[in-house]
Parts: sequence; structure tokens; C-alpha cells
Amino acid sequence: MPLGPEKFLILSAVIFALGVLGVLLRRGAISILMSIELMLNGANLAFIAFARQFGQAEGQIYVFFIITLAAAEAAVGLAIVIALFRLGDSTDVDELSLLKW
Amino acid sequence: MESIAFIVLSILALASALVVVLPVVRNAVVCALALAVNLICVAGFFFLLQAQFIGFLQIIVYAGAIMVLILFVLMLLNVHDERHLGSSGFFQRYLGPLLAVGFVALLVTSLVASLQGAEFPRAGAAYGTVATLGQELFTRFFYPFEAISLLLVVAMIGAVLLAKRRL
Amino acid sequence: MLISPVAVSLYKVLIIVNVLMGGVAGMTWVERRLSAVIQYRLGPNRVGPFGLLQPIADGIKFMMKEEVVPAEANKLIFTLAPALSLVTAMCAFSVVPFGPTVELFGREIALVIVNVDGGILVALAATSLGVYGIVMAGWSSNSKYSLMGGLRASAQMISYELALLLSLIGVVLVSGTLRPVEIVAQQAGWFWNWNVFGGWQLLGFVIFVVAGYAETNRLPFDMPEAESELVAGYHTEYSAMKFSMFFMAEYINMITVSALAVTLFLGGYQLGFPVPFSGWPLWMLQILAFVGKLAVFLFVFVWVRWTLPRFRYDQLMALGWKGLLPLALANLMFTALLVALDVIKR
Amino acid sequence: MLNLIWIIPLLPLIGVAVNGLFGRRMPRAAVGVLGCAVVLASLLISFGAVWELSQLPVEERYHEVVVGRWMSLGTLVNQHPGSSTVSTDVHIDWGFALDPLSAVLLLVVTGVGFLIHVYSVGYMSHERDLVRFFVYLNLFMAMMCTLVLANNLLVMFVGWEGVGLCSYLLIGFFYDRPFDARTGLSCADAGRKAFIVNRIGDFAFLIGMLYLITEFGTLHMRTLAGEFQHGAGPEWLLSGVGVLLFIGACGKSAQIPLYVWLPDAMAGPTPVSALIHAATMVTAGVYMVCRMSALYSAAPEAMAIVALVGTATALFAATMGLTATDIKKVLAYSTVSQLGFMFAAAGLGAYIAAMFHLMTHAFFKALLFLGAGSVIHGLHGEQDIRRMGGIRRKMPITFLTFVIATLAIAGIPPLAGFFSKDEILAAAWNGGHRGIWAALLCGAILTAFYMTRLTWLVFFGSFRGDAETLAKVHESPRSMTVPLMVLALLAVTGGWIGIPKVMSGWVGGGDWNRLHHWLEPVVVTPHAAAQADAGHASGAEGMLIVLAIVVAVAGVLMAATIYRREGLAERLARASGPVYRTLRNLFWVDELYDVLVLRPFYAVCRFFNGFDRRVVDGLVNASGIVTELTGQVLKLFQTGLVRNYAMTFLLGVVAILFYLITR
Repeated sequence: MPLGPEKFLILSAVIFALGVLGVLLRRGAISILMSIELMLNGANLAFIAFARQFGQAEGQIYVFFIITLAAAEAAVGLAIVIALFRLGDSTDVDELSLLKW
Repeated sequence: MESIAFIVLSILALASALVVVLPVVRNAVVCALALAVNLICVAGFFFLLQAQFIGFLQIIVYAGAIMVLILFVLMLLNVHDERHLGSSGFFQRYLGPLLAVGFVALLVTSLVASLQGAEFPRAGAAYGTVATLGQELFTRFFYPFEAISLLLVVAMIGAVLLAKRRL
Repeated sequence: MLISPVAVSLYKVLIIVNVLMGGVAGMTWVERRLSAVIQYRLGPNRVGPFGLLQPIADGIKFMMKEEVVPAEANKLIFTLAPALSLVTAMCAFSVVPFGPTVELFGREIALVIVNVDGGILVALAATSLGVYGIVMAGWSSNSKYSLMGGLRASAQMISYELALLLSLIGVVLVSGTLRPVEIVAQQAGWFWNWNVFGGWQLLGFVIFVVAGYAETNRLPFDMPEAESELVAGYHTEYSAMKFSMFFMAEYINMITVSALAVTLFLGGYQLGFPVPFSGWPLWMLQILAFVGKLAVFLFVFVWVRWTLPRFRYDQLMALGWKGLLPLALANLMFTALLVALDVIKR
Repeated sequence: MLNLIWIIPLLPLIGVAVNGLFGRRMPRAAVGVLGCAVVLASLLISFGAVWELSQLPVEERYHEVVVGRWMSLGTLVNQHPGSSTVSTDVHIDWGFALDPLSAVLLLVVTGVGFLIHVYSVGYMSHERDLVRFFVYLNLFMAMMCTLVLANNLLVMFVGWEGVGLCSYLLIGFFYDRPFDARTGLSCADAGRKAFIVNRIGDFAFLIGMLYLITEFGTLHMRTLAGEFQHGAGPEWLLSGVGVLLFIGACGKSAQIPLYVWLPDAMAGPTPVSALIHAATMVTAGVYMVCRMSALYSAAPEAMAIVALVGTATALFAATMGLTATDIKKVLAYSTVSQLGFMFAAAGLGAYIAAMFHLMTHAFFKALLFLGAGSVIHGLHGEQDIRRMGGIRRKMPITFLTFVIATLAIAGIPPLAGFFSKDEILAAAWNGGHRGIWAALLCGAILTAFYMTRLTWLVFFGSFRGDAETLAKVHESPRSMTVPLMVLALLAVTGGWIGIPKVMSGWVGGGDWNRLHHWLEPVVVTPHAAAQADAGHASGAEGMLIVLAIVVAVAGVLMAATIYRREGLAERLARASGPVYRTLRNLFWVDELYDVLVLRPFYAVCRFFNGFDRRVVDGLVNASGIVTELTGQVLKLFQTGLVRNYAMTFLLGVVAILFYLITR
């Protein structure tokens, strides 16, 4: 069974969709952050697969940037979660609905 | 050899992703560990796709730093249990999975339609090496590179500001 | 079939794993004897000549002991944690060349397990995954001491990994490659060709060693398992073989860090002076040189452990972030400047 | 020096910057000295540059300095019917040029300007806002020099607008004081009036420029002149542009129907009236017309309009000068009238005569204004000539210089005004325009009359104010009288550079008409005027000169006779009845404008005010209400729950994906 882009891309789509599901179904802020990381991973996989298919470095560079971005996102996100936890002693995002109307 | 690796890694990756996502597992630390497994599996895919450098980066930065940070915060806040959190909203619980399946179905149909049977071309010797990537990164992608480093600094300062009790 | 490339790799892995295990056993004996010397006492000297068989006795003891798993512990993770620690510790050694390419059984065999582009990164990846073993152990034990130890370990290892990485990049800049094999090959000839001298990497070397001590959780940075504060840190709840695996992991980590330091800064298996002969006498001598350098490092590890006091936790973090990290950055910039000005020829 | 002409406008700006930024912290004396010094520097450089220019051979007397590219306007493609397509690279430079024409005005501006600056030091010495005054005055000098030295119309327009701005600022200098009891204007209102009336003219000027640049692709005046002379451009365009530019000149130079601002401009300090509203700025229109002589020579209709408007203004303003009682307003109407003379000359093709009169007028009118200022200064602010009289012994220098200026403007030989006015009259006669000639001659009589009246009422007879004021009357300080004397000298001798050939022939001399030779290469005279000029009979010209002298003397004597006898003037006024009332109320022109322009304008404004409040505001408010209602509905979707938003997001993504894939 030779490897082709198709399998990787389908896999990446599934991982991405699972990440989306995690964002929708989970209520803990950190779990949602982790689900977002999962989505990013799905996207990364697709990038790398395309890069391999077309033999170009761009895809890998983008993944490099995405990983950096994920690091920044995780740092700020976790800081927010910590601040929120101090405020309300919970990380439940459904309790954070003050900013409406 | 590669296909076996692919199958094993996919099963591992999907299983760990499911553990991360499904609310059946209520323990956030287990989720985080599962996510780490998933990240390493994805790194394995990167190796399969001959992107060694990005693969190592994935392990060092993603699994080694970001995930450890998340684990650290989880342990610090000691919110390893989500049991007390009630069920999620109606829309999310029923429409969410439906839409996610629809998303995958749409993507898969289009991908299968366009890429079925395609095989990877032979990669050049320089493909995915540190030298190639470095060359690209510091020439064509120099400004994005600088911008992203600035972003990191800003994120770092922001995180400290947000999380620190007293400055 | 017996000497196909895959088989040869397998042989190498087998040899290295066994050597490492043996090394660990030896190290336990050395450590106990040396600490005894430092503390003016005798140390284990009953089992075998000079107590040399003591490690074997210890091993048997560990295996015979009862495995205790805390009732509220997460069994799976609790079990996985020591294994993960041990495996990652050994993985890191896989990129260290312990000798040159040799002629054996009519074929060329490189005395290194993996030689890939970005080889140093393998070691780093393995080290960074090593945190998981400790974190998992600390968390799954469901004990506050373990948890504290795990927390401290993860914070400490993330912090010092930065300095470690940055000090490595100096070497990478100087040699222009990430393959340890090539880095070692470039340090051939007289000892002033070693990176620590010829590459102007003395500061980087010091930072690497200090950060390495922190990474291996050895004194004076053994916060995660500070006996007086945390009982035994993350492996408080562990016993028997699981405990011994953590123990072995620690020693293998020591060996790996030492091996990396030797490889990257001190010329690896290079003798440090030219010799008039080549062939098997040379590479035998080179392997011996490698082992010798390693031994010096390990000796220093032990020496330091039994000599220096422990840091306070906040001091440890301050040293990492305010001391080593800026120093490593300065070293990196200095090196980059030297390379840019062609002071260091590549 | 020639290469330094771009510095001339820049130097006064230094004064503006230094005085404007630090003036309030500097000693008052230093402010005045600096203000004068920068203008003196400009004057010296101007002298040097003009001297060098005069040393060049006649045909090379043009020097241009381009400081830099101002704007690039792309490529202009002109499709001329019957010929090929011409594309020109259109751009405008910051360029300055010195040629004989601009040299004349440059010397007048910097020279008279410097004298008036010196005069101002004394005149404004008691003024609180001395710094502001000098800043404005220096800014005016900079702008005026820009206008004069510009090598293209747009740079000229910058100066044109700049002097307009300074005029506005300086007319409204005493912004908190009332000005005119009859019309109820305050000084600030007077400034605004000047500014707004000028806008009308400037707008026409701008349109004219746009026509020029779209047709010829350049605003460079020398290039344009060349084009005009080669007959480029359709005639309708040239006439139209000529009229448009002339409307601009009308605004700036106070010609019918845009003259109404100038009498009210007397609200400004007297040195300002002398500098801006008599000697320099108001003559910018004449200068511009002479500059564009090539254009006007190619557009006879435009020239006719210029001539007619000029003549009408000359006569009309002179009649209004007969009855005015404010010392400065008399001079203001006189200025309007004299400007009419200049435009009449320009419209007849006698550009040199126009420039000549411009120059002499600058001398004696500045002198008159400064003399009037000296009188006002001596009488502590009194401006009404009905409350003056008999102060000649108390202010001897002022009196003497004022009389010289009066005789000069009346046209008594050998003073300056005689020569220039005579040249204009001769041009009208020789061109065969007898009607214009007659009108201008009437204007000349009236000029002599009202100027004599003014002098008589101010300096002769007995004092008609209260005794207290009389006791305090004193001669002005040295800084004021010295400029008066210098200007008096110029008013006497200024005309001698343009002595007509005929007169020099009488005393056996050669051709002494220096100015004529100096300016001749620059202006483009239309064929008819040139022929008339060349072929005029010297006998007729001699007759004309004698006639002009007779007319001037008659005017002077008439006025002297009437005003010598107490009460005769009042009786005459009563006898003439409606005529006098008409003149006294300035032909009700301001009232006419009020009815014709202002009232309809206010009515329209009221209508649009209501429209804006009800309809426009209503629409705006309605959109606000709609937005708010929409928001009231849409806010129900804002649950504040992150995962709801994520859900919606996903819905959108799937929908878009569906669209993209099934498309």
C-alpha cells in the first residue's frame, strides 16, 4: 500500500473535526484550549502532506509558524484561564457569559 | 514498512484524539496526556512525510513545551475533574457532531474525488532538511519570521501581565 | 542476514542498552563508594571484592520487593510513568557517536545508532519528553508530595531546557550542522580544535553543564525529589522495580548529558592529539577516550552531589531565567558575531 | 545675486518664524528691528539681482530658478482636430523668475514695503499686539514676493492667496473694534468681507488656470506666452481665460463690481492700508494682466472688457471720492479709481503705461496713506475730515509731503503722477478710443478735485474739532517722518524715468523714456496698439500734454476755490440734492448687493436649514432607530456562551464548504 496524500488529508480532516467537536462538547476552558491544539494539528498535517506532495518547503514553513503561534496562543490562553480561575474558582466557559447585551 | 507505521500511527492518533475530545473522559490530565500522544503521533506522520525537522520541532516545542505547560497549569489549578460540570448545551450536543460529520464528509468526498490514487513523488535529497528550511526561513520568510518572534514576545509579556497577581 | 543494515542497527541498540545498564550498575557502586570517600567512611564493601557485586545484590532486591500501588492512583499512568522515563533517557543516547566509522566483518559500521539530519534534535526531543515521566508519576500517585515534585520538575525542566538549547545552538553555529557525527569529525586533530576551545564555546559549555545538572534533577538542583521537603518527590509512592526504573533513568540521564557534553564540546571520541597509526588500534583507543571523558564527567557529577548544598526553589528559577538564559543568549550572540566576522572558520 | 532670487520670499518668512515663535518673549524693539531687517535684506538682494539683470543683454534678461518639483500631474494627451495627438508631461515646479517686469514690481514692493515697515515701528509703538502685526506684515511681504517672482501661475496663485490671507488678517487686526457706523460693520466683519469678495475673484482665477493647464499642459508663464504668440489655442478659450483671469484681478484689485471690499479694508491699521491696499497687493491684478499680456493681446474681446471696466471704475470711484468724509476712505476710493486707470491702460494695450502708473501710484499713494496715518496719529485717532483743519503749522513735514503727493496724484508736472497719467491718456487718444479718453480725462479732473478738497479740509482753514484735541496735535516721530520724506522724494522724481519722447524733444534731449525700453521686451503689445503707438502724431501728443496740465490745474483750483469759502460746499451739496445724496451713499451699491445677493442667499440658507433639520436629520435618526431595532432583535443571538459562537462558526464553515464543493 503506497502512501499518498489522500490518506493523510482525510486523517487531518478527521483530526480537525475531532478538535472542533472537542471545542463544542467540552466545557472546561483548558480542555477547549487542548481541542484547539488538536485542530491546529490537523491543519499542520494537511500542510505537511501538501508540502510533500508538491515538494516545496512553504508548507513546512507555515507549520513552523503555526507551532510558534500555538505556543503564543497557549501561553496567553493559559494565563487567561489562570486569571479567570482566580476570579471565579472555575474554568467553566459557560459561566463566562457576562459580555452579552 | 511505511504503511504499517502509518496504520499504527493513525489508530493511535485517532484513539488519542477521541480521548481528548469525548466528554466521556472527564479527567483533564488524561486528556492532556492523550493529546501529547496525539502530538507525537502527528510528529510520526511528519517523519513519514520526510519533514524531519518539523517533526522534531513538533516534539520539542509542542509535546515538550506547550503540552507540559498545559499539564502544569492543570496541576496548578487542580481542575483534573470536570464531573461537576453539567452536560453541554442542546445545540452543541446534537447539532455539533452532526456538523462535524458533515464537515468531514464534505472534505473527504472532495479529496477522494480529486486525489484518489495519487502517490507522493520522490522527494529530493534536500527536502525537509534543516538547511533547506533555514534557507527559506531567513530569506523569503524573513519578515514573517521577525513578526512571529515579535508576536512571541508580546504573548510572553501579555501572559505574565494576565497571570501575575501583583506586578 | 545476520549482518544486514537492520540487523547491525539492532546489534548496536542491544549493545548500547546493555552497556548503559551496566554503566548504571557501575555508577551506583561508584557513587556509593565515592560518597563514602568524601564523607570519610567505607561504603559498601561486603558483597564481592570492594563491594563490586553490590549493584547486583541491589537489583535482585528491587526485583524481589513488593509492588505497592496507591489505591487512589491512576493505575495506567502510574505504571507507564517509570517506563517512559527510562525509555526517553535511553533514546537520547542514540545519537551520540561513541566511536568513528569502523571496518568490521567486511563492512563499514558507524559507531552511532542513528545518524540523521538534525540529530541533536533527537536528543533534545527525547529529553523534553522525559518530563512526562516525572509529571505523570507525580500526578498519578495522587499524593501531594508527588504532585509538588512533579510540578517542580516540569517547571524546572522547561526553564532549564531553554538555556540548554541555546547553549547548544552556539555549537551548531560553529560547526554548521546538526549531526553529532559531523560535529565530532570537525573536532579532530589537536585538542584545541575542540569546540570548547577552538569554537570559543567555554561559556556555552559551562551553561550546558549547569543546565544539564538541572535537567537530570541532580544536586544542587534536585528540587523535585528534595528529601527534606518532599519525602522523595515524584517517586514517593513508588517501590520495587518501578522505583528502580526511575533510579536507572536518572543515572542514564546523567550518562547521556555527559556524553552529549563530551560529544559537542570536548571532541567526542577524538583523542585530542594526532597519532601515527590508524585502523583498529586507533578506533579502540578512540572508544576508550570517549569512555574516559565520560568517566571524568560522571565523577564530577558525583563529586558535586556530595559537596554542594541544594538551592531554594525560587533561587533555582531565578538562576535559570535571570542568570543562565541571558548568559546563553549573550553567548549565542557572541558566537554569531565571531562566525559572522570569520574569527571562527568553518 | 540672480541665483539668489528664491531667497527673497524666504527671508521675510524667517521674520515670521522668529517673531511668531519667540516674539512675545523678545523686547518690543527687537521685534520691530527684526521685522524691518528681513525686509531690508530682501530689498538689498532685490537691488543686487535687478542690477545684475540690467547688465545682461536685452534679449537675455530673464533668469529662472527652480527650487524643486512641486507636483507631477501625469501625462496630458491632447487631440487637436486635424493634427496628430500631442502628449505632454504635466508638472508644476516651485520656480521663481526675474525679468524686467517683475523687477519693477519687486523693487516697488520691497522698497515701499521696507519704508512702511520702518514707519510701522513708530506708528504701532503704542499697540499691544505689535508682534502679531509684524508677523502678519512679514508674512505679507513673503507672499507678495512669491507672487511677483513666480514663474508659473500656480506659484503666483500661492502668493495671490497668501496676500489675500494677510490682507484679511490685517484688516481684521483690531478685531474687537467697530468700524463703520453707517453699515454697522466691525473690523472683523470688514476683514471677512474682503476675504469673501476676493474668493469670488479667486475662484474665477482658478478656473482660468485649469482651462490653461488642460489646454496647454503647463502653467509656466514664459512657455505660455510663447504659445500665445504663436497663435496656439482656440480664440474662444483665450478670451474666456482672459475674462476669468480678469475677474480674479477684479477681486484683488477692487474693480467693478468687486470693489466694495476696499473702502471697508480701511478698518486695518494705516500702514497696512498704505502697503497692502494702496501700493502693492491691490496692484497685483494689474501686474498679472501685464504678465499675461501675450494672452490678452491674443484676445481682443477680453481686452475690451478690461478697458471698459477699468475706465468705468476710474470714473465711478472718483465720484464717490468727492463726498467721503473719512480721510482714509477718500484715499481708498482714490485708489480704486487709480487702479481703474491702470486697467484702462492695460485694456488698451498700453501695458507699459499701466506698469508706469502702478509704480508712481505706489509711491504717492503710499505717501498719502502714510501722511494720513501721521495726521491720525497726531490727532489721536481722529479720521473724520469734518473735524480737522488748519493743522499745517503743527505738522509741517506731514503737510509738505502730503501736498507733494496731492499734486503728484492730481497730475501737476513735473511730479510723478503727471507722466504716468499722461501716458495713459495718450494711449487712449492714440488708440482712437475717444470715449475712453474723455472718461479718463473726467476722472483726472475729479481726482485733482477731491484730492485738493482733502488736503484743504485737513490742513487749511481753521480747526473744526474740540480745543482739547487741537492742543495735543503734534508732529510724528522720526521713524514716521523719514519714510514720508523718502517717499515724497520718490513721488517727485519717480516719473522721470518715463518722460515721453515728445517732452524730452522740447528741451532738446534724446529719448529719456527709460522705463519704456526696460519693459518693452517683456510685454506683448497687440498689433493695433503698437501701430497706433508708432504712428502717433507728436503734435497731437503735445496738445494732449497741455490739456492734461490744464485739466489738473483746473481741478486743483476749483476745489481750492470752493473750500476756501466757509459754507460754500454745504450750499452746493444742498443745491445738487439727489445727486449729492447718491454720491454720499455710494450709489447704494452695498444696499444693492444686500438685496440682490445677501437676502436671497439667506433665504436659501433658511430653507436648507429646515431641510437639513427635518429631512436629513430625520433620515439619520431613522437609520439610527432601524439600527437599534435590529440590534434589539439580534442581541438575542448574543448568548455570551463561547461554545454557541463556535457552533455558529462551524455552521458557517460547513455552509461555505458545501457551497464551494457543490458549486
